[in-house]
Amino acid sequence: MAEMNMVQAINLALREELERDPDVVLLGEDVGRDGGVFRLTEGLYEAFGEERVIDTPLSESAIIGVAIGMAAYGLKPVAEIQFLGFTYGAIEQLFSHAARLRSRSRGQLHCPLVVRTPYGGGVKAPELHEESSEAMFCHMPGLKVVVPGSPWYAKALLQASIRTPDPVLFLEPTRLYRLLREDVPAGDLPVELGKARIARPGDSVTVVAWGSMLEKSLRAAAGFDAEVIDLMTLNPFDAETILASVRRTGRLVVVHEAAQTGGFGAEIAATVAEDAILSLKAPIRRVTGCDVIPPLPLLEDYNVPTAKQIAGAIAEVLAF
Amino acid sequence: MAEMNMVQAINLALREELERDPDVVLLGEDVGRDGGVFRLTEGLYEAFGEERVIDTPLSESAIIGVAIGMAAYGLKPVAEIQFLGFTYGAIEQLFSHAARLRSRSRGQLHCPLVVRTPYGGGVKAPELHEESSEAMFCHMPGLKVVVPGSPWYAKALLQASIRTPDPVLFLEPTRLYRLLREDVPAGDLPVELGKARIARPGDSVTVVAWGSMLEKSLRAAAGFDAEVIDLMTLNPFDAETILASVRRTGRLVVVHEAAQTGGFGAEIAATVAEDAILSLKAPIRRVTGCDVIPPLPLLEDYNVPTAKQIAGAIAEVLAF
Amino acid sequence: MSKKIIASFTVSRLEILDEQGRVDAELMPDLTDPDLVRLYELMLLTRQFDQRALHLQREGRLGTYPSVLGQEASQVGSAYALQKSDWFFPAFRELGVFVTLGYPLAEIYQYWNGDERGLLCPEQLNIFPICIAVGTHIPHAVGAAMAARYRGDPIATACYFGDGGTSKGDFHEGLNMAGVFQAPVVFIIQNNQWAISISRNHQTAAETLAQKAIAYGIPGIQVDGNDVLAVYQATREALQRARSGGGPSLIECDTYRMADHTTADDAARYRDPEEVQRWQRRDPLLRMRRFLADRGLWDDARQQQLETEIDARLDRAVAREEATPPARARDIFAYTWTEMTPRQKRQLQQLRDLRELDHG
Amino acid sequence: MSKKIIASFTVSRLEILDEQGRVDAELMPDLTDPDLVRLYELMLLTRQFDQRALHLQREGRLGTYPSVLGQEASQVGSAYALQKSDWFFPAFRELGVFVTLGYPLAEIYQYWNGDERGLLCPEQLNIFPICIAVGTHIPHAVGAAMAARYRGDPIATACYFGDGGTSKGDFHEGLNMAGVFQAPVVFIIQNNQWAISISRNHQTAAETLAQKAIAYGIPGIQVDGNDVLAVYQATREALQRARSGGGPSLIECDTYRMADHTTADDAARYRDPEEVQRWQRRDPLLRMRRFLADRGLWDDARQQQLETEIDARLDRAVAREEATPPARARDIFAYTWTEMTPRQKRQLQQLRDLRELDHG
Amino acid sequence: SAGPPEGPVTEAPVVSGEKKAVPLRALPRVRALAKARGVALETLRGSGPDGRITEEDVLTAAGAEPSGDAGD
Ligand SMILES: Cc1ncc(C[n+]2csc(CCOP(=O)(O)OP(=O)(O)O)c2C)c(N)n1
Ligand SMILES: Cc1ncc(C[n+]2csc(CCOP(=O)(O)OP(=O)(O)O)c2C)c(N)n1
Ligand SMILES: [Mg+2]
Ligand SMILES: [Mg+2]
Ligand SMILES: [Mg+2]
Repeated sequence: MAEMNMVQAINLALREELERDPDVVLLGEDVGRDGGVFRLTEGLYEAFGEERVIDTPLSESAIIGVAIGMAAYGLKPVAEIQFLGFTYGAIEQLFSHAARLRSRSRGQLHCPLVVRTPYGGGVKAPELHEESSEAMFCHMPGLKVVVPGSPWYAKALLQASIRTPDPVLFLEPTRLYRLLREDVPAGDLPVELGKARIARPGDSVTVVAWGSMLEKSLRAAAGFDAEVIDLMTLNPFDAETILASVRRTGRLVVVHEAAQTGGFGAEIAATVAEDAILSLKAPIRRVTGCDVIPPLPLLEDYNVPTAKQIAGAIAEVLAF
Repeated sequence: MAEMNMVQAINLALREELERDPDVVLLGEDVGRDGGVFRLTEGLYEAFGEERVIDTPLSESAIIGVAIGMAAYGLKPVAEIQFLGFTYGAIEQLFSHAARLRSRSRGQLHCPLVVRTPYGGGVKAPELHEESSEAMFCHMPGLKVVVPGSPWYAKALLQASIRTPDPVLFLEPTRLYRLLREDVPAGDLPVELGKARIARPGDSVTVVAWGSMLEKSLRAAAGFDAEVIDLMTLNPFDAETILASVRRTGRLVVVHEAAQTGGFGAEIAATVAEDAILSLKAPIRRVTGCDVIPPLPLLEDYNVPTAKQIAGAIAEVLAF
Repeated sequence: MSKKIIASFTVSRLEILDEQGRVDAELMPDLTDPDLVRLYELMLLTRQFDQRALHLQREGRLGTYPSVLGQEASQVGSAYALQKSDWFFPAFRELGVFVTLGYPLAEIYQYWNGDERGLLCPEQLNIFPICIAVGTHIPHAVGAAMAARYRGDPIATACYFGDGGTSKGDFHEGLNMAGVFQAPVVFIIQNNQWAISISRNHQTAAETLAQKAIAYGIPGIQVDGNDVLAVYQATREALQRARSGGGPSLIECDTYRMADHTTADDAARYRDPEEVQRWQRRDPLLRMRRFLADRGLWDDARQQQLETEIDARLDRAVAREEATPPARARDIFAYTWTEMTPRQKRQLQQLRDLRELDHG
Repeated sequence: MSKKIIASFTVSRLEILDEQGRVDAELMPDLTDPDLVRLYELMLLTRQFDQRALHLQREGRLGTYPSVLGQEASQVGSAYALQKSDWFFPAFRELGVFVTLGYPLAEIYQYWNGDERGLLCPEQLNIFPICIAVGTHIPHAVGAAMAARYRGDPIATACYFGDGGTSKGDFHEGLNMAGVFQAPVVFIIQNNQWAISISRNHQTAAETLAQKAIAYGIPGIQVDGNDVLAVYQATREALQRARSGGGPSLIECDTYRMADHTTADDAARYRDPEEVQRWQRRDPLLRMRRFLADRGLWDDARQQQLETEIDARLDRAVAREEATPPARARDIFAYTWTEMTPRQKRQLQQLRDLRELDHG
Repeated sequence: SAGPPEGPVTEAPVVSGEKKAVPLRALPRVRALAKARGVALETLRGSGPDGRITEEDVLTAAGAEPSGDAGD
């Protein structure tokens, strides 16, 4: 068992899947010879060759479109889009095809496609490199949206994503790529898509977070009797785990990096307001990014929730 | 003053704007010689010529992209996309450019662009002709999303949309195109983007709806002391009007045709759960489409809320 | 220090069978008499199906329907060159290909009647579901071709789309990928001169659609799309090249949409009836029938007999379609994800409670 | 009944100034001696700015930066052909164009330092903001060109993008629209042979990028992109054609990215250093300097003097950039919509309460 | 083991405290009202459906006349 950061954990997950299943292929811009702009696919081109680790021309829509064709034919393609902001050019392929192939063919065709892409801020890059628009993709039935919050879960969830017959948008929190290290063992890791986990148990308030905000939420929760739920799969999401927790704690704080309005925090708040309102001892609080275009590096941090902000919200609902 | 349906009201709005402002141009597939696949732009090509009513090749992304260039140059383009489902291919232009031009240029450039498109079911057409994914567009700061619920408001809101310096996605409920008739006067109609309206006052429950579900919500409300709010602008949306109403009525039902999970009803529910939860006398209820791909005509109706369903939810929260 | 030519390209057009039914013997494809008759029969079946569909639509027994009238040769000729193991990626106006490949006729009616069960492809056929978003299926055909090559399957994929489809970004991105990876795929443009009301000349300033292949470094050819023999021959060559490692090709079938865009359209609003009349003379069935008659392979009696047989077959297909029990509410949920979510189950329960007999 | 050629096309390449500094007198553009010197000065300014930027980045005084080393002629030569009223649509690696058009140098540093105020274009310039999503600005240049023509403004728009940019759907859709509407736009490909680690030959199977123009029925030409005179001449012709109603053109500047993709990249991982050396010999400044020296327009003393002047200018620009007061939190809200929403106001207030001195 | 770093905690831990054996059900406004009137909700028996504590329950316990909204 080796300590590794999320980049290494994802690389290991890809390597193991490539080894165990000849149907797995990777494709994307610079994933091959270069090893990926984040060095995430390093060594895989050398190990598995250009037929399985495919450097593509610059066309996000064709990367996903071609991968859909491969998936329909029976392969398990893992497509990399360099940043979530560049999937916007491929949304038609994701929404009109990947998500619908099974439905359209009445279950005959599947689309076991994974689209991996970093999301959120943290690398101080130009615009469209820090998008956190996961909610847009959670309104598309047929598509799964998976977001890991630590190296161990990155490996486990990516392997599960590659093995599910449904198409998965796999969002990797750029901010965490090299921030955390964890023991990540070789081999299969037990995790189930569609299930949230209690990342930290507690009794007085439920904090729901995912991906880039999980680590901050855990830090913020430290001073309180707060339960932190790592949502992991955003679509379809695990309402039951959240509801059960809120029914116990009576308080809900939802945290995301994305803009407040229309963010996925709204869905969680709405679900609780529909199905667990009789347990609520305080108003629901969302701690989110602002309703703005993610700013360039010099102002980027203004837009990203801090652990202090999250702790403030926790204290507020507890004091209510 | 003439009685007209929504198609005629929109046609009139376009005609008047073309007349009063030489910067207004229309573009899209079949908007010219053919008069639009819904006959919505009928007569405009003949009246204003091919320089102002522009038939384009089949490229949604270029229609919006070219319109952005026109808008940046100073025109006020109104682009038609034949169905909301085909805007998916143009989302990169909408999200990465139209919504950001002002921010990116630090206020120097504007993007006074309107993208008109029918949304929702009702014409029994093949797939992608009945999408109701408005929520995806409401998570994009910088973009306005406007949805009329009757002929009068279609004209008023379209004119306001053409005149605002911000880019607007203008969603026309296909279902209502020819369903309702209203007196729609010539000339400017008073309406403000970003403001909701009380379509029907009431004291016991607040029903929030828009576009394709407004008419059904009004029918459903008829038997109750229900206040119906026509949201009209979904992004940025008028939280204050909703909160004020819920503070009075103590009950909230939100209605939309879109899938439940991640729909815009979640944002409204979340807003109330944050800011007016102490006024709530019952859990919030969402009446929505199902978490499915909108089905083809034979099963389409299963997926669309009925007035009966809405009335059921109203009765339920009233009885709580 | 110069201005010099560094590359030159040409675009060819293939014609074999002319309007009078005469063929160019040198170019004549390697087809037996039964093959030639079969091509005609399939075109007639396509035409009669199409007419029946228009009929049913007018009677309210079918939804909006896109006629293929005039495009029978472009579709039957190209599809006839496909092998069973090849994969076919349709747009939405490829009735003639479905018919040629043996797709159940009842299911085709079913689909156009607004029932997705019509897209459930029989196991032994490799037919992708109809694609409504114009041009967006092009990369799928490229990906499937790449997957087939990766697996070592000696097949090709055939991707159909219209003149309008060539304007979408997916056309460009897909063909470029195919060129770079030398994928075994054949792109078949059904250039029927119209994309709803947009004429070919308003769709692109390129003189031909075939020349768009030059942008991707792949072979492109124009064929007389109303000449079933030329279409067959060009497709066969391209498929063989693809299957034998020669990479992708683009074929422009120069044909015509004789009918309205769909039953919801009125082409009289935007196109000159004289243009339609001109193309009437180039009818793809007529010239093939003349050719067969000259060869002694066809006569009026056989024509009448076949028409009657087809009619009976269509009667049976329509009857089968109309006897299909209605789909269940559950079907709108069942194929979304591999498993139904708890929320979907609740939604289905609500439908059952509230709506069992209420579609309003 | 035939297989016949129905269209033929050629692609030409323009070269005027060779590596030794010799010119083809017949092709020599109509430029005065001061123009010729100015072209060289602008290339030198571009190069020195670029080197300073790399320096600042290494010192942590600038963010990730994309060098234009090697592309000076492709950028300065083409930009020099623009008139003040023409509109320029950049990708993100067009420093030489910004410099040539007189964009404030401090603002260019500011942008690459992660401060969007660097995109605030001076009133008298028609420069669109930098486009990060590769190729997606192409339709904007087409739309602006159409708008200009609609208004009767006798201008053209110039749209720059890389070899990688030609693969995006927007390239296709934009050029096709431009062809159909004969928009006054010139598309200028900075073919620097690489898109991060993807070489030109892996980007497309087309032998040249210029031939992609054929797909849209518009003129296309390849120029030696390290030859500032050829680039100028080709661009000038294309702009004049556009301004006088002759429609759009595509220009492929055949050049080379001498540096890493950006300061975050390490090109040694994927490309052969010998290739870089080969292009070193084709340096665009060197040949122009030789040419000017032969004409008696340049010597070492002038070179040294200019280098010193530019250095001083860059010092001032960097100092000005670094003296700029930091942007305020309010700035992230102020330009989203025309008016701040109530929710944004609340968010700003929360930032002020919680975060005034807390960026963590 | 292949378990996650802090053990595979994928389900809500079993809650031990008896105080939560019968979860208290009341709208936030009812809870707020109880707090304002100094009523300990734990002492009440809900008269609403499924034992839900209603506004009336609180007001009765507080010995007051039913009045207007708790508001927020
Ligand atoms: C992406 C997209 N945009 C618009 C439409 C609406 N539409 C349906 S068919 C059609 C024209 C298609 O023309 P062409 O590709 O030539 O095919 P044809 O109809 O002639 O067979 C249009 C615009 C669509 N289905 N998909
Ligand atoms: C749509 C999109 N996809 C991916 C990227 C990441 N990326 C930035 S530059 C680049 C390569 C661009 O190559 P080219 O167009 O040749 O321009 P060059 O960098 O050579 O100037 C890539 C892939 C991006 N910015 N936009
Ligand atoms: Mg067509
Ligand atoms: Mg596209
Ligand atoms: Mg390049």
